[in-house]
Amino acid sequence: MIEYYVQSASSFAGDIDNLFLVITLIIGFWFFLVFGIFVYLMVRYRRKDGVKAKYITGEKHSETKWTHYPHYAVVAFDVVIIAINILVWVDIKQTLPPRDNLVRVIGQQWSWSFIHAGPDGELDTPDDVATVNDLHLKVGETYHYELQSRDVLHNFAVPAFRLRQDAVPGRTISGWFKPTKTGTFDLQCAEMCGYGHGIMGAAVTVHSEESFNATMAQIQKGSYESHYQKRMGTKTDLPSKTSHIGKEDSFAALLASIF
Amino acid sequence: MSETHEHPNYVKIWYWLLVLLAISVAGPMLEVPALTLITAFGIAIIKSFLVAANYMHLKFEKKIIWLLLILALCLLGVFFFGTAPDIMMTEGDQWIDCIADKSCIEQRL
Amino acid sequence: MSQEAATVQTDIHEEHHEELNFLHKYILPTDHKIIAMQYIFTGMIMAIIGGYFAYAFRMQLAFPGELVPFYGLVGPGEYNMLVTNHGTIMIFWVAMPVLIAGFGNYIIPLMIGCDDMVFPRLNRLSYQIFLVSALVLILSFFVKGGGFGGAWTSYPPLSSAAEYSLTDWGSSLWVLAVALEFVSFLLGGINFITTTMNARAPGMKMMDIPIAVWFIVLAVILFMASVGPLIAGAVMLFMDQRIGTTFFLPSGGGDPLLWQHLFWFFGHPEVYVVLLPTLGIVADIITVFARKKLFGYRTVLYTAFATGGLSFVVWAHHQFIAGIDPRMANVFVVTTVLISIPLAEMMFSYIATLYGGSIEFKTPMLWALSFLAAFLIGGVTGIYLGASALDVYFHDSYFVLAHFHYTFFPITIIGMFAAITYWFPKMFGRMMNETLGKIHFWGTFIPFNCIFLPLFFLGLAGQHRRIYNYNHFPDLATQELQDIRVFATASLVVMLFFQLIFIYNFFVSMFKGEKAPNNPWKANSLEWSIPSPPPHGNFKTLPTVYRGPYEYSAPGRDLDYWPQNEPPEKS
Amino acid sequence: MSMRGPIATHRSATGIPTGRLGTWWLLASEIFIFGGLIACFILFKLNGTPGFEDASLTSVTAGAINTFVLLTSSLSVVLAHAAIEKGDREKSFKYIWYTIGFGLVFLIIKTYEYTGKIIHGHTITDNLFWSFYYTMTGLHALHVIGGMVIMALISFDIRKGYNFQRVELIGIYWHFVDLVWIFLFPLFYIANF
Repeated sequence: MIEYYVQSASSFAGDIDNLFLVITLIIGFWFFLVFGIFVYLMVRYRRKDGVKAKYITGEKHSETKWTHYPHYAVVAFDVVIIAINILVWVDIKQTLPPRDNLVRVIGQQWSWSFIHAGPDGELDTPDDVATVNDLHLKVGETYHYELQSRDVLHNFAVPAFRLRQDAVPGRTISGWFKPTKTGTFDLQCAEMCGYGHGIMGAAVTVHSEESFNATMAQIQKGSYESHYQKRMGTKTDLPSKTSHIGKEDSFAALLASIF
Repeated sequence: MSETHEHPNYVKIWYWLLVLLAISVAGPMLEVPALTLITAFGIAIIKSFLVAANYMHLKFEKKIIWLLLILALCLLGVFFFGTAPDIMMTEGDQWIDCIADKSCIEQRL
Repeated sequence: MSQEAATVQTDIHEEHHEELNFLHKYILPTDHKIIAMQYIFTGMIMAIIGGYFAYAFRMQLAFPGELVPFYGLVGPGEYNMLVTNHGTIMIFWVAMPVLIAGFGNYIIPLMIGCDDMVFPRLNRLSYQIFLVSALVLILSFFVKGGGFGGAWTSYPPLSSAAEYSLTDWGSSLWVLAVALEFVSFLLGGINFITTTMNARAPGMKMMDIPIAVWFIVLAVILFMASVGPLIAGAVMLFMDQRIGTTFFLPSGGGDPLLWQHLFWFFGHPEVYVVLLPTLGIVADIITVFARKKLFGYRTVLYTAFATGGLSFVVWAHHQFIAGIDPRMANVFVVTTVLISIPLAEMMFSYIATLYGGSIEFKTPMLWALSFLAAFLIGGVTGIYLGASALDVYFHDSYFVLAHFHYTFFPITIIGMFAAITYWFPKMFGRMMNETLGKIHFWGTFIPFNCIFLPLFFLGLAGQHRRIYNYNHFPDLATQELQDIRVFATASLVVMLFFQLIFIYNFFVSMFKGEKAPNNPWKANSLEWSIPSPPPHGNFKTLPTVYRGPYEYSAPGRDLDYWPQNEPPEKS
Repeated sequence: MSMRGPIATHRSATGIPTGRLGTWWLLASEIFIFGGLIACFILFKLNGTPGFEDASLTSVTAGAINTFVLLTSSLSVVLAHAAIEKGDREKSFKYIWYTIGFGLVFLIIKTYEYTGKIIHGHTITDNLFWSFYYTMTGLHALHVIGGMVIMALISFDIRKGYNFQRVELIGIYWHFVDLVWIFLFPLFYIANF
């Protein structure tokens, strides 16, 4: 279901989508069961003249079994959910698989800085490549990230990777992801960070091997036009565009005309 | 207001409290940290128990008040131990506290 | 309490309750009913402010960058201030005063059969502190820099330093208002608990207390037990802001995560603090209108205890990806998912109560049943968010937002309307108009679903919260998603429009409605045994209780209800 | 005993007088406020946050004298309660004012300590230890002042002959303030390792 809206571009995106599906099936079953009984009871036992309600205390075993047995089933389903969830969680957040590459992500009010480790795969060496609001990744490599913040809390969120992690000032938080699809994805700040929270986005570009190397070389020469700017540049007319959308929409137009 | 109960000897309790105070002040002079911990906090607990039981008449109070106070302390314990793994360490699973660790101060720019 | 003592006290009681002048009756009352009205009306005024804020920022989301009619331009700072204060107001200044303080004050003494709260002047003081806190909050919108915009969770360092939040006095006044509000409810809470523990009518055993009273008291106990650390935290945050300490600033050795723990240690039980009163009120209403005994009184009560207890050990599920130790998350997943066990059992009991009933769909019953339906959706979607791995995707997304609005909207708004329509005859001595009530019900419930169901899908699309304009995120600035936003906003406007009907119905019924009898709904609990509205001092002779509150359709009786204070026939 | 206020106040289904029950609930909520602060303090202390070694700069003597003063005031307020139970209004009045006196001594020593620290540059913003020190002892001092004011008000009621039960209530509150100090004393003064 998530995939319908957002493509899944990392190795663990599928796991999360599957977990979502499992939980949807379980709670969907319960929801429709309970809701069906609820509606049935409301219709079946509506007031009729001359029919007196039953007197049921709900304290006897013959009566309580109607709430207890489903309740045991709930426990069983809970165990399933917890078990699958913990498996996925341990894989995503609790363990760090061996890395192929490294990137440092620094949030600040209100932009993202990225320090790519460069060919040697180590940070704080001369071959590091720093960019702003533009993260470049190589497809199929396991990345570790070091997440930091310079001022307030931020959140490093890439929906296509199914990835979210808070950046906390004063701490370095590490984690991993492995892009599996080339393309450009949104990076959003998903933790309230003040006035400019609504503009604190960045672009994540997943390259093939050659394209990645070419881009890195371009950035180091300084001849690279920031992908983020390019992308946002085409969208600068967006505010007027969406307001245009609003006016075309007949219902919204009706609304607007009321006021 | 007054259920009739024997009063504890308030002055005697006070003497005990003063003795305990003297021990807790003298404790650190031995300069054994482990012992200081016991004389400082162990005695604070004994003192508070003495005051609560005798002066606050908890001795004669209904069980429900005990329950209330113990529950309060238990919940504080829950809070403490739930929070401790994040605040009390310089290094956790997948994170490093830059300030206490001092290792990544330069990186913090 | 012995019978003699009761009569002696009744004598004193009668000479004591003379007519009071206007000032003492309405401005400085000690009567719990007047204080309850004060709370409810203050809460409703704050609800209007909160709803107005919701209107303003929803319009901005639907038509970004355009002038919002009746508001003006919503810029990024303005937007943050609106969402922050919408959340704060709706939880602290609407849900709590109306449901706990307002209806708690009104029904606790009436339902347990005594003449007032045990500390009437403390009760008045707590309302006055509450009023001051509301005024301080409103003042904070107008100081230089504007109101606080750091989300209702007010995570530091954003909230603790003016250089980050850009709202110097706005954030301080916000913290001050919240802290005052906590103090007010602590004092009020002591009053509620002590009243229920000590001042019950003779004969009323623990298991004869109506569920509504039980749950309000449980809620207050949860509140008292959880809010202490946050009051300490609020003091620390205020000092960070104004004096320059560094409790939550890493530059001085503090830790921003500490605030999150302090906040959510309170914040999660707080959900149950506002949930329980509504669940209690709903239990009373469905038994009355289904003419049924509550299915498993004890089960319902014990599941509430279990939920309350568990709510203290789940707080970190709000922080799964906030930088806490990932190993701790596993513990909190287990406890969080466990909460579904008592709550599911409770829901089953509520639904089982309908079985074999004789359900009459009066307005209060419609509200109560719609609460169950809506809360069911809110409850099951909570399972997604309790699972830490899914939280990696859903944290701070519209899925979370839709989920908690599916819990908080039923709790606060639907619960409030259920309670108002149910006790209106008792409070004002007149009936509300049933037709208008039903129009208002459908005009609120359907748009409510139209607002929040689509937001689940926005959440699935990865739309994150607290963004004033999604045009800066290309993946989210698509026509498809924009249509959903417009639809939700349109539904909100429709819903707000229908509230005018309620306001009209409320005030017209208050003065011109049909006169209400003592017991219009044929209910059992003690408040229906006295005139509507109850006189000062409530009961002419204080009642004695002979049975539980839910003896409807008892076999062998002609009447299908059996008031708690009706003496058993001598056989 | 006078019968003022609503009947509800004079009922007692639990067997505990209403005023006392209310006081206990108040103290339970206070436990969370002070307990929360103490928990935060311990968390930072065990984390080895820089600045916490300053605990050695606080004066153990002043702290010990203050503990002594508060313990003694606890004794005098409990004696006031014992006196009023026997109906001795004058004696109770006297003991209440002794307690207020001890409270005043406590505050004077506290002021002296604060002044000394501030002169040496250890202000509230110096580091986290001092922030906690001033916040917690300050909050405690506010409770002491509040208790003294209430006690003064109660003492005159006592002399006029009503609201005797309030001596016990303010006593319980005062002991709680004492208890908090019993824990603050080792935290800030003794445990400097």
